[in-house]
Amino acid sequence: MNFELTEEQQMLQDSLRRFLANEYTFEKRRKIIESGQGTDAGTWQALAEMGLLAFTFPEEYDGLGGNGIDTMLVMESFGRALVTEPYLATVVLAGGLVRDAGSDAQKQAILPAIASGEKLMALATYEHGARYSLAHINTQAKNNSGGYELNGTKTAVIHGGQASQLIVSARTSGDTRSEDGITLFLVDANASGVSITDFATHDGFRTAEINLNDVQVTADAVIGKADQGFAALEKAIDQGIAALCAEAVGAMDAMMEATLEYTQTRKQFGTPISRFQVLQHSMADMFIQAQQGRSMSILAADSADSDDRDARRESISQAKLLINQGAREVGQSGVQLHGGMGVTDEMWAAHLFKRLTMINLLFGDADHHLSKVSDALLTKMA
Amino acid sequence: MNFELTEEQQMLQDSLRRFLANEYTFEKRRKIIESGQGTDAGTWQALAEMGLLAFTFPEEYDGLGGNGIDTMLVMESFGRALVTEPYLATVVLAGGLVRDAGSDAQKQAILPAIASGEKLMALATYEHGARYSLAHINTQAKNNSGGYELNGTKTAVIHGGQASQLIVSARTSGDTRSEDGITLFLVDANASGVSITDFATHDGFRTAEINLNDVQVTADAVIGKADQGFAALEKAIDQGIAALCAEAVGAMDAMMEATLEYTQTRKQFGTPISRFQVLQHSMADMFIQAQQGRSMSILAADSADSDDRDARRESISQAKLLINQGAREVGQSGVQLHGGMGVTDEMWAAHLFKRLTMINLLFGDADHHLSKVSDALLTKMA
Amino acid sequence: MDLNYTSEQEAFRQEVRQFLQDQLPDDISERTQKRLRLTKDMIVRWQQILHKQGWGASTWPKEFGGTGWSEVEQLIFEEECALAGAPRQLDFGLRMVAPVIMKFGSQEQKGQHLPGILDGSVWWSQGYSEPGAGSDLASLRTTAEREGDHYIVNGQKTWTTLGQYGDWIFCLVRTNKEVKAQEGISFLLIDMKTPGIDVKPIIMLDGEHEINDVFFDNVKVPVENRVGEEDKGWTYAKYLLGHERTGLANVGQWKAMMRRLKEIARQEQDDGHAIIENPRFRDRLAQLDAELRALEVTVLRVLTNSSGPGPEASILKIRGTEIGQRLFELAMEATGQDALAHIPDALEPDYDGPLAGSMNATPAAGDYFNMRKLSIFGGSNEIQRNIISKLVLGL
Amino acid sequence: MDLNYTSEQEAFRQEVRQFLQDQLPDDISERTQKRLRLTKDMIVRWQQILHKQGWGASTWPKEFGGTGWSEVEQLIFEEECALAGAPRQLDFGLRMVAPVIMKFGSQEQKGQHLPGILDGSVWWSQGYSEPGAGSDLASLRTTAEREGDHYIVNGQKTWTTLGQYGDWIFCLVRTNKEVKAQEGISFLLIDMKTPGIDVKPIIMLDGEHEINDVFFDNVKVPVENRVGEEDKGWTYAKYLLGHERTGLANVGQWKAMMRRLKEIARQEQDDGHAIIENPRFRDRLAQLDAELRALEVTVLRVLTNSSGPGPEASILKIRGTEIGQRLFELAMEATGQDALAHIPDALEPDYDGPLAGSMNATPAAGDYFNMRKLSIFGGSNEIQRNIISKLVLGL
Repeated sequence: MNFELTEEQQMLQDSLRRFLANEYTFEKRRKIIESGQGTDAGTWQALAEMGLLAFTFPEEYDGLGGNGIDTMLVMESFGRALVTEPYLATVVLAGGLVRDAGSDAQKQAILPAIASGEKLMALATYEHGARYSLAHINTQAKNNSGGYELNGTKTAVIHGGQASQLIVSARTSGDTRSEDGITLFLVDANASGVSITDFATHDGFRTAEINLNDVQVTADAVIGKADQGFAALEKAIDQGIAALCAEAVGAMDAMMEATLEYTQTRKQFGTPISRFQVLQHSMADMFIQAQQGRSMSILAADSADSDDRDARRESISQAKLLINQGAREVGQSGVQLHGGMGVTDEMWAAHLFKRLTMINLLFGDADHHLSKVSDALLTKMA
Repeated sequence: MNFELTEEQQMLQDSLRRFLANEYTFEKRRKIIESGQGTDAGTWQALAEMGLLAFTFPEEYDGLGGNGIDTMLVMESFGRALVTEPYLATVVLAGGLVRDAGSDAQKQAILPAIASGEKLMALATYEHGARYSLAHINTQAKNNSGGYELNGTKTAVIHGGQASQLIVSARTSGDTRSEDGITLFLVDANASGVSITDFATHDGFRTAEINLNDVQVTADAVIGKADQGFAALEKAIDQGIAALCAEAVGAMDAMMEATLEYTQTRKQFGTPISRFQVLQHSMADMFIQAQQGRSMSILAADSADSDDRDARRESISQAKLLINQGAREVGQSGVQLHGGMGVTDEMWAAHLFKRLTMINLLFGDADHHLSKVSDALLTKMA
Repeated sequence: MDLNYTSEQEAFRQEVRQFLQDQLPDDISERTQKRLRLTKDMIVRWQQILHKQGWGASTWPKEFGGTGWSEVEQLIFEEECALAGAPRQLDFGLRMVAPVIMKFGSQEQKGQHLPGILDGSVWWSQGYSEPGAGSDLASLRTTAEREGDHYIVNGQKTWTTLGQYGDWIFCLVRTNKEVKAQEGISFLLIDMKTPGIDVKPIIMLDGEHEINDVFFDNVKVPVENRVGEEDKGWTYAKYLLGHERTGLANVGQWKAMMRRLKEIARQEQDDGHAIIENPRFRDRLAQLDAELRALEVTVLRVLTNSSGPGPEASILKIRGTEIGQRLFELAMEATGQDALAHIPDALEPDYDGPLAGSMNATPAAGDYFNMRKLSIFGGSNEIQRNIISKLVLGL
Repeated sequence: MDLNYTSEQEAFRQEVRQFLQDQLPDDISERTQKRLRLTKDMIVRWQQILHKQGWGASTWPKEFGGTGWSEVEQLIFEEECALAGAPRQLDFGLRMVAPVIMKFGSQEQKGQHLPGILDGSVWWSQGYSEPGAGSDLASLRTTAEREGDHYIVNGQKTWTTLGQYGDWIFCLVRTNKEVKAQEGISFLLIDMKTPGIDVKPIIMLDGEHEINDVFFDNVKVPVENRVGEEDKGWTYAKYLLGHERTGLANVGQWKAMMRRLKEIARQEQDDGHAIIENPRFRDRLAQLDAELRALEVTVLRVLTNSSGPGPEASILKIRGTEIGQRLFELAMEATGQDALAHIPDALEPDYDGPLAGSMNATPAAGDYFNMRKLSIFGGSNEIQRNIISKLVLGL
């Protein structure tokens, strides 16, 4: 039982925060977003050079053997600075999935390339009509002589438009909602039959809609075993959720700081508005939420690597539930306490609020995760 | 569209409130409750003399032809003064049911006797295991040569121990949860085979557990038609809910007043605690809840007499839902704002809080009524 | 006590409904209901249709070309308009400056300004707020110094909604610095084409341009453009603020949005079923539905209460904005991850590019973001609670 | 960062669990878990069993007969005790006055008082609060005037929990009126059998007698019963208040109650099904379960944080009391209308009269009522939010 960071972790966090404070300013970020590229080569390369893209990969693949706590530290710092780089998509989701479920050859081909910053990837799994259900997969993969032929449409593919390679979940057997029969494939983004529509998101990220029309892949494009991809998919999404939780905690902290500063500066009726008791208690509640969120983010990070599915799922969904609720309260209160300024594009608080809102929608909203823990309660008791 | 009271209604309300303020004091009420009788003959007779027990009965049965709005006025005043007399049980539930569904002979025998204050009645319908489900009835009524023989156990019979006659719901056909097959019977409280266990409630009312063991009733004890009692039962409970809503509104108003007075009197750190902005906003929220409750209570009272089942049920459940939520917030905040004193038996606020809590449990808690309106939404949309 | 509409009121509702069915253009109605952008032309077109019917100003007395309707009739009209998908009329002219001109303006001001408001040809902006003032309106610093027949106006107004389209702006300006903050203020009508006025967009958090900063640099305003007496502008502004008893509740708009939300909940899918079938989502909807019903009854209670407007407007403002914000939050939640994509072009007419998910998702997050303003603008909900505790509860 | 207990800690947990299984009497455990009344004898009996084991004071250092356990071990011990249904030990002696005596008391005071606390033979009450003072402790008016070798104490204390059983009471009294409010206060230990002390019950809203008023009328207290220096009592009281970093969170108790609540939810019926099958009720439970988990992790974060106790105790107090109150609220809701009946006798041992519904309902509403005190006593949650905004956020 120990909640302290190691010396290495502390150093990592310090240097990352210093880098972001100096190099990833509000104006710089705005320019990156307005460029429409969806990623900034300079920033990405700097992250690679800091070793961040390799941190959680095994040492034999140019990694540093880090764990969920390391991802947490990175994502928390990203959340504070609202970094829009494809770290979640490339490193956490795709990289993590290959690390945990890929063959040696796949790891060899992919992990060092991610680590060096050359390769961007994305996980294409959600589908229309599924909402947050991971097993709801209609994309078909037909076994043929050359391997598999993929047909279907994927949505909400974070940074899908920037990836050179995708991981695509598809159905090799079973009905639409069945956990059995799902297979994971590596698909080149420029393969014939892949069409990608790239969208900006409200919070400066990118998302894509991906159409697969008779896309041919070879048998060695399969990650893990055919029909049995669900476990790896679910674990990757759980790691993604843990990462989002950490990002939200960083953004909540930043919202706290922005709000404390604003309310102590801004005067109304001749006094700083931070003197009003109602606003003080509102900030105290924000602080409590942020602290509770931090506890759950640590729990999620600690559980994310686990193969004990029930325990991992419980921690992850409990964390996302409470952090979503906290992010909503902190986000809304932060904007409210900024008054009219809070709803303008000029204010940092507005951007934090938008990201916190989008995090809540990603990979399951509060109700979704409440239903997960609630229904698990029933099973556990039976 | 008119929300004003008639002159008669205004007079009724004024005289009732005057009577309660003078004659139904905190100390008087405490003595009545401690007597363990569950009703106070003097108070009840005074209510009868004011015409309150007859107000909502037709004129041909010694009534005054009043409606749900009149019941609302009475119950709201009762709520303000926390009157523990068996008005809900006798007049609203049993009297209302006989008025709406009884035969002429039944009305003749019962309504004038209630009106004059001679007769107390109770509705015995809820059963163990049913929770708030009205159709969940296991008490059996077997048709025999003498009429019917009743067997079963009833619970949460408000003022059941004080009633001389009961209305008992029992199953004459159908399965436990079926709305069809429920029949309503008049049963004398001292009939052979009826055993009644009388309990005090936390808020100074009485409730009873009633066991029916081979209780024989004649065929003319049936109210309405055999097997078809559910509609009348449901309507009676809906009228009871509307009455409880009004009572809660009265108690919320009283809690508001008690809290305003206490916080303006009580000093801490050298100033009346009503000067603290956080407490001011808490009271503003209480006020908003009380006002919202008042709106819903009026809606419930206006709907309670209606035979348009879907519309009535929607209004009644929406009202109970919001009023329960409001009563919870107003009750908890009222106690909280009274500080340590709020959790002692000495304070009016504590008694208001307890009654508000018990009202929330009666005839369906917030979740129960939320499920009713929520599921109706689905049906309406289909 | 009688909660039913009278038969006259029901007949009136039918008449309005029939009119809307016949006269409200489909393109306008569809875009309004789906919460896509309307062009300026669409809004003017609709105002002109209303004006032709004699219904251009539902809240005005007949003598100025209004309908002379009762408050209940106004409510019915607004509700039917909202449910039919009619665009919101332009409040700044019709409901904010016009009542002040009608009550305190000169005969010339009435003749000059009311017709253009009525037919939608002249758009008004509001010049009340200033940077850093927020809910503390009386602290304003924009000055108007008398120079012969003119005032010379200098300063800055902000949060000027639709200022980019404004033909005229009504402003509170300081004409006297010697007296208490609220006493030296005058109410001016200013032609926005006057030299020295500069309008600069403020981009909102949803990326949209609906509000502006307006700068005044030695702007010459004829003295006859002052409404009422010099230094008494605060009284007129307060009259205007207190004029609306129930408008802040926005019941008609929210009922329309509730209907839209139920439609979205039937269309959006959750693991292959309509999300309305998900009991958790449905419960949130049912809860809000009940709250909206309570708001509606409260509005009717206030409207049919014989006493005049009072501080109950604060309750309606608080509950109205909370319910409105929640409606848009649920609409966003219903569309799930589809709401991530930001495709502003898709809000424009004739867009035929790609969408991320259904059309329901297109305005969802932007609307949610935008509606955070509801609890801030027009006296924040914290200020409203201060008002309740002081003016209603006497604390 | 490592969130697992060490193997030593796990072994310790096993040892505690085994001890409880062997030594905790069934009658006590069952009544505690079902939240029925315990007799004074049961509480003393349990304290003596613990004392015999050497575990009478889990928070004390070894030199005074305590266990010398680390904070994490204390937490494990409390949690296992709560889950096993052990009664709460008597905080006023063990955790409130004893730390002050150990830190500031004389050798004689230590020798006189600590053993009786340890073996449960002497019960202590707290004499801090006074009528009308509430969270403003320093405004106290009970006086102690020096007269030779004695203080003469006059005044009134209130909210004295278990005062009816108290053998001794520790009091804050005013010994100097000339200095600032917090500076003229002394800390006295008073034998409750001293003439002039009168204990009067305060009945709580649940009808129970657990707190009291204590009146002091010319009560003679030997000067050697003063702890530490005269006029420095406020310092000692603050030490005591700040001594507990995580106890206010009550995690062990709430985990036990959560387990009980789940049991109740499996037993209580809803239209013929266990209420746990009702998704709405289950969601409330699941929500609270998650919040309790967050509280637990927060407690562990604070405990293993190397810096000393700080204002984070306020967060734990707020969340701990909110979660506790909600637990009892849900337990009451689960029993529905059965919770109406008030049968105080049924809380006593050997009751075999009628019940309204199951035994789950018997303490349900009373507990819910009683627990409202949690957010009021010991510095109300409003005061805790003041502390956070001032001491943590620097506002």
